[in-house]
Amino acid sequence: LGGTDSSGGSDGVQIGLLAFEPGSAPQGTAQKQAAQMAVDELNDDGGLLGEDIQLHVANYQGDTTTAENRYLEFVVEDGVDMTAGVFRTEVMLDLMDNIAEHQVVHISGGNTSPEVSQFLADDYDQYKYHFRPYGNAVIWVESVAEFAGYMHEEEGWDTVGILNEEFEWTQPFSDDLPGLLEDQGIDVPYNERYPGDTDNFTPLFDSLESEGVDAVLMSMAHTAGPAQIQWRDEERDFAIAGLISQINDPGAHEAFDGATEFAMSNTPGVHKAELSDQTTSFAEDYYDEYGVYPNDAFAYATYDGIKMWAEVVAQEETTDSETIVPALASHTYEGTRGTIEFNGEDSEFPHDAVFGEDRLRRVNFQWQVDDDGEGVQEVIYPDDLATSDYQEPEWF
Amino acid sequence: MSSHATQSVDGTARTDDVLRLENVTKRFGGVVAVDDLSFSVHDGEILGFIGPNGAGKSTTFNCVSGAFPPTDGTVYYQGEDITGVPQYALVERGLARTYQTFRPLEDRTVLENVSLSMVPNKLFSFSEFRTDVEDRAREICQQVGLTEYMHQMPDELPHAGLLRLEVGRALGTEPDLLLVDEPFAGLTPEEVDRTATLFRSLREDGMTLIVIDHNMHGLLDLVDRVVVISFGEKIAEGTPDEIRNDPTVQEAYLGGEL
Amino acid sequence: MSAPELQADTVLSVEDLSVSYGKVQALEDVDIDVRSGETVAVIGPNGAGKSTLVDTIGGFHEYDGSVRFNGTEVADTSTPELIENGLFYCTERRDLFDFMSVEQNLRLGSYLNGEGEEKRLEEVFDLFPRLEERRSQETQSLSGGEKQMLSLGRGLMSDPEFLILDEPSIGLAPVILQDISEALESIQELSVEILICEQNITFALEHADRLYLLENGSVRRSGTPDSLESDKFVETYIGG
Amino acid sequence: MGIICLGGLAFAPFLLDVLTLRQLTGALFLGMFAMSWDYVSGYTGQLSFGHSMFFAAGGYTAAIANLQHGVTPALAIGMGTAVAALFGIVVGFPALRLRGPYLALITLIIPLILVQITNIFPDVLGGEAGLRSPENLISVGDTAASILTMIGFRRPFDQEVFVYFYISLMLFLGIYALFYVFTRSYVGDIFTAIREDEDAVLASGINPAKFKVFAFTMSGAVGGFAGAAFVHTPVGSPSPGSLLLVVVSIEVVLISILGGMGTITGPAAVGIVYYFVRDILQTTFSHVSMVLFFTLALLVLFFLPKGIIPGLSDLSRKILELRDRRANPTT
Amino acid sequence: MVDFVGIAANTLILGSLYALIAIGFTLVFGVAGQANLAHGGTITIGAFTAWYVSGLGYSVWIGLLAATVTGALFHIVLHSLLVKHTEDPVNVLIITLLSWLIIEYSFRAMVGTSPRSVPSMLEGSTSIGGVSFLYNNLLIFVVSWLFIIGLFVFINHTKVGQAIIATGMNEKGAALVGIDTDKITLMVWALAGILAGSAGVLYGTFRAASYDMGMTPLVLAFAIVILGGIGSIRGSILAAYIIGFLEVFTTSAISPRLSGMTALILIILVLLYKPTGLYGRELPT
Ligand SMILES: Nc1ncnc2c1ncn2[C@@H]1O[C@H](COP(=O)(O)OP(=O)(O)OP(=O)(O)O)[C@@H](O)[C@H]1O
Ligand SMILES: Nc1ncnc2c1ncn2[C@@H]1O[C@H](COP(=O)(O)OP(=O)(O)OP(=O)(O)O)[C@@H](O)[C@H]1O
Ligand SMILES: CC(C)C[C@H](N)C(=O)O
Ligand SMILES: [Mg+2]
Ligand SMILES: [Mg+2]
Repeated sequence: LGGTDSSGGSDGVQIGLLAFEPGSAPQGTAQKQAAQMAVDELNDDGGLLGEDIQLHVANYQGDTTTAENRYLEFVVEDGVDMTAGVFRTEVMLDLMDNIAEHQVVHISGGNTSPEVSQFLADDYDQYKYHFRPYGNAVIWVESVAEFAGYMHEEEGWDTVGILNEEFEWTQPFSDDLPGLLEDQGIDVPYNERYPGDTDNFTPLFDSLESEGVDAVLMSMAHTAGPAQIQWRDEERDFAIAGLISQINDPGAHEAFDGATEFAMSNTPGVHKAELSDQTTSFAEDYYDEYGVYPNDAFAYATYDGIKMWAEVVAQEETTDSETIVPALASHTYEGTRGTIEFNGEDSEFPHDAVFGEDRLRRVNFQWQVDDDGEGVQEVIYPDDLATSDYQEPEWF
Repeated sequence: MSSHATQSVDGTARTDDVLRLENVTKRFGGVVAVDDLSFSVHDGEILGFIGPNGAGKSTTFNCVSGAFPPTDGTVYYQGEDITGVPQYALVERGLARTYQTFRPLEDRTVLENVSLSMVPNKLFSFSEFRTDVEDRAREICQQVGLTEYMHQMPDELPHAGLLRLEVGRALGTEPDLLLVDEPFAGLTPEEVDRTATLFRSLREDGMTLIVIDHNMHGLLDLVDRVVVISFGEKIAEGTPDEIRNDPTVQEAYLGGEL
Repeated sequence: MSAPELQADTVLSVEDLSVSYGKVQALEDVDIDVRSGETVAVIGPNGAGKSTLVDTIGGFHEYDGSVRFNGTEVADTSTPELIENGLFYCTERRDLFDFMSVEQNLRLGSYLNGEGEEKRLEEVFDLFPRLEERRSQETQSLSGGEKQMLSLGRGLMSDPEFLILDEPSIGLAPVILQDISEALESIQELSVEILICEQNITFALEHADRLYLLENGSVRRSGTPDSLESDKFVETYIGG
Repeated sequence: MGIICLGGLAFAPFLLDVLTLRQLTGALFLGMFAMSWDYVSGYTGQLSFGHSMFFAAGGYTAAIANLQHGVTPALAIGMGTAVAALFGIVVGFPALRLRGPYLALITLIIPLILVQITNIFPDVLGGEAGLRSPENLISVGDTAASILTMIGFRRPFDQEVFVYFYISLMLFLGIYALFYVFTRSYVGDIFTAIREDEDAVLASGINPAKFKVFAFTMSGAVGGFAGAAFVHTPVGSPSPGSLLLVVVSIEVVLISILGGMGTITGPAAVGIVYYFVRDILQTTFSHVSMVLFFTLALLVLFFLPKGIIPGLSDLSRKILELRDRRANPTT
Repeated sequence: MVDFVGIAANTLILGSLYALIAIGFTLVFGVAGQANLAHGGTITIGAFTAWYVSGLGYSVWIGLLAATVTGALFHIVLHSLLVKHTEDPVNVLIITLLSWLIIEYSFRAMVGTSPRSVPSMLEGSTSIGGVSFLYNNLLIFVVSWLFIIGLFVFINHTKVGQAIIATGMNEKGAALVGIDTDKITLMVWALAGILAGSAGVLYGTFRAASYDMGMTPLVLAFAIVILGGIGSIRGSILAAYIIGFLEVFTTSAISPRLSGMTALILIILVLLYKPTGLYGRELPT
């Protein structure tokens, strides 16, 4: 008979991961691999609450309805104790109400708009189950602006254009970035948004060139391919940086047939950046396991998030949300990218990770080609983490 | 009725004119298909409308029935100016036509084809009960000789059957004036006779008809009066006998004495 | 069975032909032949199966029995091959290229036989001056009769050896009919075989060497015009 | 057959688990969308490739009215329906001048433009993310809740799913009945005649223009109504992905063709099946699921070109005939 | 600042590419009366053929050649296996749409979602009148026009070309004058496959090859064909340039956010004013 209470949760601790096209898209693949690794490690250490952790992975195909269906299967049918994943802000926003209704902790692994934490800011009690162990785009914008200031000093970026893909999460890049740049004496003559299905960047690049920009700061998660390829083929006379989500993937150089060379991007973690003493060991273990380095927020934060939650569960000896949420909210965790701590209930962005010198940091890297012709993500900023100097494209 | 009925350019108009064309011209780009054509049709008559191929007969029908408006000139129907009025509205006012090339609805039976023309042009109507419509459609099928084909699809009909269906559909709209384009084309003499008999009986019931055809035996026996056009212009008008013996008509159309 | 010497010059032979449209049996056991240089007319009431017959000969239907043109079975021959072998079929519906000019339509008539195209074009225009006038008009806007002329003209453009005409007189003004009659005579002089389906009996009798009377899908009578004119059965059909 | 299906639907909450029931609720809406397409495109042959504009017009209007202007859900649904009807009129008029592929293109373009407009005004229209879900149409009251608890639906989630399933089923049946009555009346005859030959309709003294605009308006209104109701249920939300994107329009067309154009019943039934087949494939085959799904649809359409329902009934008739013939071999 | 020379240059290149995509579509649509939505898939197939061939170490030119072959083959298979046996034009539309989706998702499953770069056909750039042009883009222009002119001559000045048009207007009529209509239809499909396959390669060298690359050009091709008038090659070329121009102009001079929209709005307006497109004919009923 229908309607019976099926949320047992008796058969061990269960985690549900909503991944985007795992096995084919790099984002979802990274989420799945990182989650698997975290769970395997925990199980090797004796599991959680005396039982093995079971990981469920669902492909939500980047679609809200599918995500909702899969989410409900997790919480209603499987009775999972925690959910993780989701890399699109649009999907996450839609899930927030479901999370509130079913009151299961969700640890995001990729989505980045401040709109998500806005839910918590507006109604903490209802939405407090959501955590984001890597912050949001507002912080990222600050980091990108800081990097641009550095390049202004070092490389003479006096004029910078901004070009953002039309998605919710890029909104701070359009709204906040120009001001932050101008404050540092950088001229911003061009600030545009373009549709997410654009594949012709020639006219956009023409406009940027005719504005005489030294660099363009872009935020995008879907159109890096054509943008990179056209930038290189057309030998554009400006540098390209910002937050280019797809090239944060360590496989991007190969996937884009080398078109990423000289492009820069901003990330919460890259294997060359020694953000904490765990970064390298995690990256190498991950490499040994999967033959690739971990990817951006998707791998690092998913891994950290699950581990951190498990630590709290072990400490509280329950998975019950009402106990876990406050505990997690006040917990401090040493992760692969440094110390994770969440913003409090009254902050601007509740439950987004705190950033700062001894907390999480963001790095800017550039794709460079080493002597063997392999593409490497070399950290060029901040200075203390840098592994290489900025390289100018040979066509400039 | 209207004052138009009595005033006329050439004074030939009579008050019982069902249809009157005044100086109707239709141009297609450079081609003048109908050239300053005027004639009228009296109530209850069968008018023959003939002329060589390409003379502009079908085009005239199109201008009258509202398929497209004439370039110039005026068409009066029952005393009212109907120039440019769309076809469906004219049908509602009792002016129907058949086509030279048949256009039945291929997805439904003969009976349903006929029924459609009896359906009201209204969005919400409860006045028409379907059984009434069907009975009437059956009647029409009988009248035009389609009884045995009633439940067949149009593409199963022989040529003559299609022609009768064309007439049947027009009858379904309960016309006062019926324009018929080449009803005898491809019919056997026997069929021609049958069709002509049908037209005569329609006229008995008070209908007025204009018939285009090239079958002179069939047509001239049927009609009361003939209008002949060539190159869009009227070249003759009169009784069948007058037309038969008219040298201009013989030269332009008949190709010698009939 | 016809005599062996007659078979020798038989260009088209139809034997035991049956064709049906689903449940409708349109032709049943029809035997017809056309010999070298002959003009044959098929007459009969509406729905007798005349068009079905010529459509089958033109290669547009599946059939039982045998239809042989120049000795080869039509079913084994594609329509282009039939045209190649000199057959040309002007259909009842004419099947013109509506959005092409009159001239383009005519030129496509000699698609498989481009030699002498210009000369034949002149001949067609001589035969139907109306078509020359309308040379560059879009075909769909021609009058019914003009289309009929074009259909015939297109047929002549292929320089046919065997011409099938389905109701060539349909929709034609008496004057034009006379022109067509003359055209037909001059084609006949070229020793082209002609197979005509006609409703206009006068027209058929005038041109045919032999006639077949089809009714309800079967041949009821056949013979020369003279022999048929005195036939009672035909008389009732012709209706005087 | 139909009665078994209906009975199954009526007792679905007692036969299915709660998540499947919830999915069925979503599937019912897909069926409603498909019916609204079939009403205009299947019957009059005026192919619309942008029916999502109506669902979106209804859904977005209702959501904005409720979220941004505090209109009650019921009234908001009414407003959504009205706006969608307006869209129907606006599309109906070009349909008078445009035929076949020309109309298909225009209708395809309108949602494309609307999607861009929502992106340009993210504040009002929610952009790519869509708007937040507006208030639910009703909330499960205490008495209802206690009754539901008694018959085994204990959690609030289960109760909500239960209630909204029946609401959706009522809407579904209501819309089905409405379309059924219209298409089986003389209006349906006129619609199909328009599909066959507009000139013949004109010659029969019927103004096809009037009926075309009417068909578009009514289809738009009903589609918009379904869209508006959808966003006021817990299963739907006013987002481009579920209401506006071209995929939505194309799916509706696909469903109707698979079900059998111009039958209403076919699209309604296949809409439901489609939803489940797609979901099952998705969960079992992950990233090759779409290849399989579309291949399946292709094969069905190829072998049953008239759609599943008419195709199957043809087939069964043939089999019956065959059996008859075998039974009396003499005939 | 509005860069008019740049706009003009981009329009020329983009327009010719769009024209190349659209005329293949219009051919099939106009001749066979079949709206082949799988045309979008053919573009993807062409681009990935060239990507694959160049990955094997051959030149892109060989890739281009190979893409004409795969494009034509795909169309031949699609037509003979499915379309030929489908009567209802609406079903053809949906069946080709599904074929396209199957191709798209297959590539997605095989190559993944990230775009691939097809190497330039010719490296380097030159400057004409102060604007710099990539040789590759100039080549796109030249190659497109070679294909277009070739097609134009073929259609209008050869008997077979006329037969193609004739078949489109009346199949029985075409058969009557001796045209092998099956062969012609298949040929048109193959021809469109060649055009779409090579367009895919050009598109790939110009932008990038990705599983869903066919979407935008297909919607545009559909729009172009209808704006130009169904079956009119001349109309398609003109419309392709109009749409190319609007896209480039909006992006550079107005706002990239509106880039996709202006052309679409224009199409609606044009069609409302002139329902049969620029060079259209009434659809036969
Ligand atoms: N849309 C059009 N564009 C150009 N010319 C046209 C158009 N419609 C008709 N015509 C021309 O106008 C003339 C008159 O055509 P119409 O069809 O009225 O002739 P008709 O008298 O009915 O001839 P028939 O007896 O052969 O049917 C013809 O020469 C025809 O070619
Ligand atoms: N496509 C079809 N489907 C079903 N029945 C058909 C079809 N075409 C013709 N028929 C039927 O076949 C029979 C023969 O038709 P056909 O057209 O050959 O006659 P016909 O002698 O040419 O007549 P007409 O003198 O009217 O042209 C008729 O009874 C007709 O109804
Ligand atoms: C940069 C990306 C990880 C952002 C992600 N696509 C989002 O929607 O938030
Ligand atoms: Mg005429
Ligand atoms: Mg016939």
